[in-house]
Amino acid sequence: MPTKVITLAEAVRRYTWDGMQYASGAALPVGSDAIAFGRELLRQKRRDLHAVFHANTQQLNLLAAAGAVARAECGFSGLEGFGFANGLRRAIEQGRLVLEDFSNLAMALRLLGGALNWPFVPATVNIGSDLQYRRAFEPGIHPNRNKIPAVTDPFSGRQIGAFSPLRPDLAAIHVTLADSDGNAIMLGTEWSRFELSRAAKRVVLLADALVHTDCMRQYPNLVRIPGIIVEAVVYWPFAAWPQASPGMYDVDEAHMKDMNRALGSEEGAAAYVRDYVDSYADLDGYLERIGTGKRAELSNGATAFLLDPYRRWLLPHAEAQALSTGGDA
Amino acid sequence: MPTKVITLAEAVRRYTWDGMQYASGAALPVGSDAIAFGRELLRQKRRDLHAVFHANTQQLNLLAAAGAVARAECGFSGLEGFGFANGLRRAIEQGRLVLEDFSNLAMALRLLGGALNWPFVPATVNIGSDLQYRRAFEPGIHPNRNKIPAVTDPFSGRQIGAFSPLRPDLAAIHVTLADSDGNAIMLGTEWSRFELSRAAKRVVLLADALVHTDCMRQYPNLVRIPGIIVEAVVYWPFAAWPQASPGMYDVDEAHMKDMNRALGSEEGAAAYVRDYVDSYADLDGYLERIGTGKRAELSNGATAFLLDPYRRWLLPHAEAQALSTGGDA
Amino acid sequence: MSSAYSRQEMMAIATGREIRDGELAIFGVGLSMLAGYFAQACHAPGVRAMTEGGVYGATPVGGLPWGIECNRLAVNAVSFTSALDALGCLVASGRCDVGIIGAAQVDRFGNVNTTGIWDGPIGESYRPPKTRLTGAGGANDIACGAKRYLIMVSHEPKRFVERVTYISSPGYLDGGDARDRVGFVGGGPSAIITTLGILRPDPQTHEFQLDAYFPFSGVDEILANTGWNLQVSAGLRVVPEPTLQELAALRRVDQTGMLRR
Amino acid sequence: MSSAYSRQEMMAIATGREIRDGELAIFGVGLSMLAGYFAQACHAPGVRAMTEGGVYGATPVGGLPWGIECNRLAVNAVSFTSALDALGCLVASGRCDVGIIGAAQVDRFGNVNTTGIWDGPIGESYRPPKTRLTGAGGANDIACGAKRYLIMVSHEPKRFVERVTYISSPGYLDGGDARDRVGFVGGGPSAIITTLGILRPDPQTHEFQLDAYFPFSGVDEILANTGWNLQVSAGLRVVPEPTLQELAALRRVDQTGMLRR
Repeated sequence: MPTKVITLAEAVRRYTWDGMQYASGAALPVGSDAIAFGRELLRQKRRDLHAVFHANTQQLNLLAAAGAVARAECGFSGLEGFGFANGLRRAIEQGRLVLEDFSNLAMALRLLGGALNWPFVPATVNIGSDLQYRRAFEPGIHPNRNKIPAVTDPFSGRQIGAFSPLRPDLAAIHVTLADSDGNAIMLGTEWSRFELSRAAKRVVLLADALVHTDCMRQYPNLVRIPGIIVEAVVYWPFAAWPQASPGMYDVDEAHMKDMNRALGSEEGAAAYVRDYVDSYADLDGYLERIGTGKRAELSNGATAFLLDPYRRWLLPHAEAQALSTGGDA
Repeated sequence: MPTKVITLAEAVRRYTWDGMQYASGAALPVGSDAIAFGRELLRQKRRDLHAVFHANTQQLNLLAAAGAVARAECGFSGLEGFGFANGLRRAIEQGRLVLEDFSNLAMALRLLGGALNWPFVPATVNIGSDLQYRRAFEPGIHPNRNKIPAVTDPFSGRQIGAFSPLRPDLAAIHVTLADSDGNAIMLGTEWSRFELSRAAKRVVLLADALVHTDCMRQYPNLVRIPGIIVEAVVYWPFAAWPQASPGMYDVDEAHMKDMNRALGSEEGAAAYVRDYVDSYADLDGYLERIGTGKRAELSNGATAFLLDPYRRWLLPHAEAQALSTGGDA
Repeated sequence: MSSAYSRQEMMAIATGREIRDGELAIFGVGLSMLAGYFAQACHAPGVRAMTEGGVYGATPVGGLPWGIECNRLAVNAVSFTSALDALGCLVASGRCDVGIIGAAQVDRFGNVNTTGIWDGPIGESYRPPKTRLTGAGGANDIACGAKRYLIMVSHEPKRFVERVTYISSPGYLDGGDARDRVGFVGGGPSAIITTLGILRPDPQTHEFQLDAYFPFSGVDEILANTGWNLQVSAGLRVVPEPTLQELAALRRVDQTGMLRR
Repeated sequence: MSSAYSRQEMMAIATGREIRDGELAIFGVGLSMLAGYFAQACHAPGVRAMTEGGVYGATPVGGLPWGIECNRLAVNAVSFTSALDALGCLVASGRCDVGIIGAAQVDRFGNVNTTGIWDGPIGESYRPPKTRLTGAGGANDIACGAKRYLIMVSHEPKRFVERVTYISSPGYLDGGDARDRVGFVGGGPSAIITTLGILRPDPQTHEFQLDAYFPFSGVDEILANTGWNLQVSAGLRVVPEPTLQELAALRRVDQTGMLRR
């Protein structure tokens, strides 16, 4: 079977374009976000993106700060314990980015609706609040009846709401482990990665590590994203950094704070892009940028035991890198 | 924390009653069916049950053959490679049991709708066929418009169908491994056990083996049924027998065939109940009934490797039995 | 030239030939699974096979699985999910390229009955069938959602009827644009493959016509075994008999010889 | 008698006291999680705690988690599922007994704004806020679905407003039976716990009234810090100050001292 492993640069070249509906983000702002894909989007100067993020992450914060996102939809737009997302809020407040608000459940349900190809999804949340009545993508109408329109339950006759399903052009999804055919294991909450992987027209995985397929045959119940729905796999250790990947590495608290501070201003954002987006030539350069000591420290966290059952199947770094096709790193 | 482990007899005494809506069955007719619970329902003479089974199993086949089920809803009513379900079909053909037909996806969606407490579930399958137009529970109306009524998509204006959600009084669910707090791991397809565990008003687990909670903390992503939604755990090795439990035991082909043949007649069903339902006094008696040699043979199947990662946490038989509270076995 | 083969084997091979490499395909238990895994073993190694239990990447081991969750499939799967995933996200969504279903009765518009056999029409008031069958299972979901699907059925007059008593899985309903009017995402049945030949729908009327017969059968035998006035396609052809390679592949899959009984 | 404690600690303890043993409870990040896990550590060991990521059975280790999926929670969870499960099957379904949410603004009917701060009313045409906040997150789902929920908020005039500019999470909307008319399965906010006291809704009008003040605050201070004409309950009481046991439990949970800053 041919390998689906390609380089990050090739994945962005092949599967993204200006103006596309791009879905990513993952298990909340501090974990399992495929932000490395977002960095590469900036390196390749993609712009005018319509971002679909279940919740904001440092990726959306960065893409918004760098001016690559025109429209976004998400449920939560902060950074949890790290405060407000300065890059995203700056873009919204300046009117450079239009954010459509939903709740976190609404986003999961809209992805489920896309996965099932339903025309609409029953809504018993978000109704009766300004999430229903205010529509940033159609600001002139108030109260808006098109964002979450009413639908009548044919059994009781009473009205509830209807969510529009999401079917993004591409989902870049962070996973802990993948094999070369795209079978993937996530450690930590799925958040909505299962639904997203079925809703998106195309799926690219960013895996912290590659494993032999024997690992998947030993743990088929953990393989919540099967290779048959995956377009490509990118091997990219610390793909979620500075965010966490349970079992793999902890959140880089200092970088989270520094990054968010930087993204709060135009100059800071430019400096961040210069230093942490455009500054490396390839994967090894990226890993050097994080730093050997920092990587060792982050990998030594209290959740490291979660990875233990799978360590015997991990492909060594050189072997995993050699699987990549598609030219440069 | 107090243990949730109780005896099978106590679980049936505590959580079941005549005429209740009882959900069980699991991963298709040949695997992971909590049939041991159904045997105990017969031992305690429960009757007039409204059975909700995603697909028929030997459990429904047995309950129907023994006259304990008045109404049933399911997607598939056969026994796959083992042919027609003789006990169920006999009860239907004789008019003793009214079966409402849906498809397999419809049953999963109806359970999802119950789990989410939606008033209805969008239906893009089952519509346009006699699954929609014929309603066994309301036979006088044709074409029936109440079983899967039309609902209008507020976005496009076109009509689809609406399924009624399911919220059974009790779900008896087969799992491979459980801890004493009801955290559970299923090996093999979930089929719809995830949705069922959230849709049912109460959940009782039948576990082939008990494990220490450390197993769950090592594999939290495998714990698809958390203890917080589980009422009770029953320790019952070979709980799905003669059906299979991936990793634990293979299907008992000879017994599957003999059982189904027996259930095809009144006398055969009575003999089966005498020999395999009323014949044992407790768990050890049940296991003896299967036979030591047969159990060893079935446990030695090609999927046994699936259990390997969890063996170190398995509680020995005597220890697991000792956890049960609630009087007799 | 090939060695002796059974009618069931010809049917399985003819069905398997309809499946193309790389397709996302769903197989049921029994004949359907044999045909599908034959295709994978023979000419479509990259077929992305699943069963409705959400079993992915598995190849049956030790004989034909007893069910879609049988340990013979669980033994080497790369992923187990759920019915909602397989039948919902991958099939009813319109994403699955091809499915294979069986039938107790099939009619001129490809509608399938697997629910029951009644003594005459059901009538206005629903009543239990004289002979209860297996119900719709996942076949209805495949029939509604798959881009196309194949119906495998033994060619007997009692099975090929003018109109099925009960539509368990929709084909083209009343023919013409009847199927479109319901709004299914799936395209409908592309072929009925029998123990005697292959029927395909007319693109406009959606009535099934005889498209091809097997080397051992013929038009007369097929017409005599069809309960409606079967039209014969202008392009009628004979299906090439199984090659030795095909038979070898099929028999590797059909290890327990189910198709040779 | 107890040792010195901060206003934030009193707020967290007062919130935690609202949670009963055995309840199914959902906690957000930050203050909400501290209050919830304090209850578990103190008087409600059997609380069935979850976060909206579908993280079950976890107790934070090494300090307050940075998020609901932080490794500080992942380290000892017994189950990880998904947002759809936690917020959908367990909260929006009406199954969850109690949730805790925060607020940037809250009004007399318990409606919460966490979306943005505008310079005046938004007007007929939607426009971005002057200060963008975190959005609704899972709070809207908790507000719609949980049997009851608690609002934790710092008691300042700018936060306690007559009417929130934007309803991110519905309280009792316009009061009276307005909430019932939407048909939410959840019962609405049962208390607003602040840095100065506790407000509870009138059973009929659903307007929040001052129910209790903290040992270090008083009615005057609370009225001065409330942006609407706050009514005082006939049964006004003073909240008992934290016991030494409560403070010890809270500080075990709040290992990194977030509430003491």
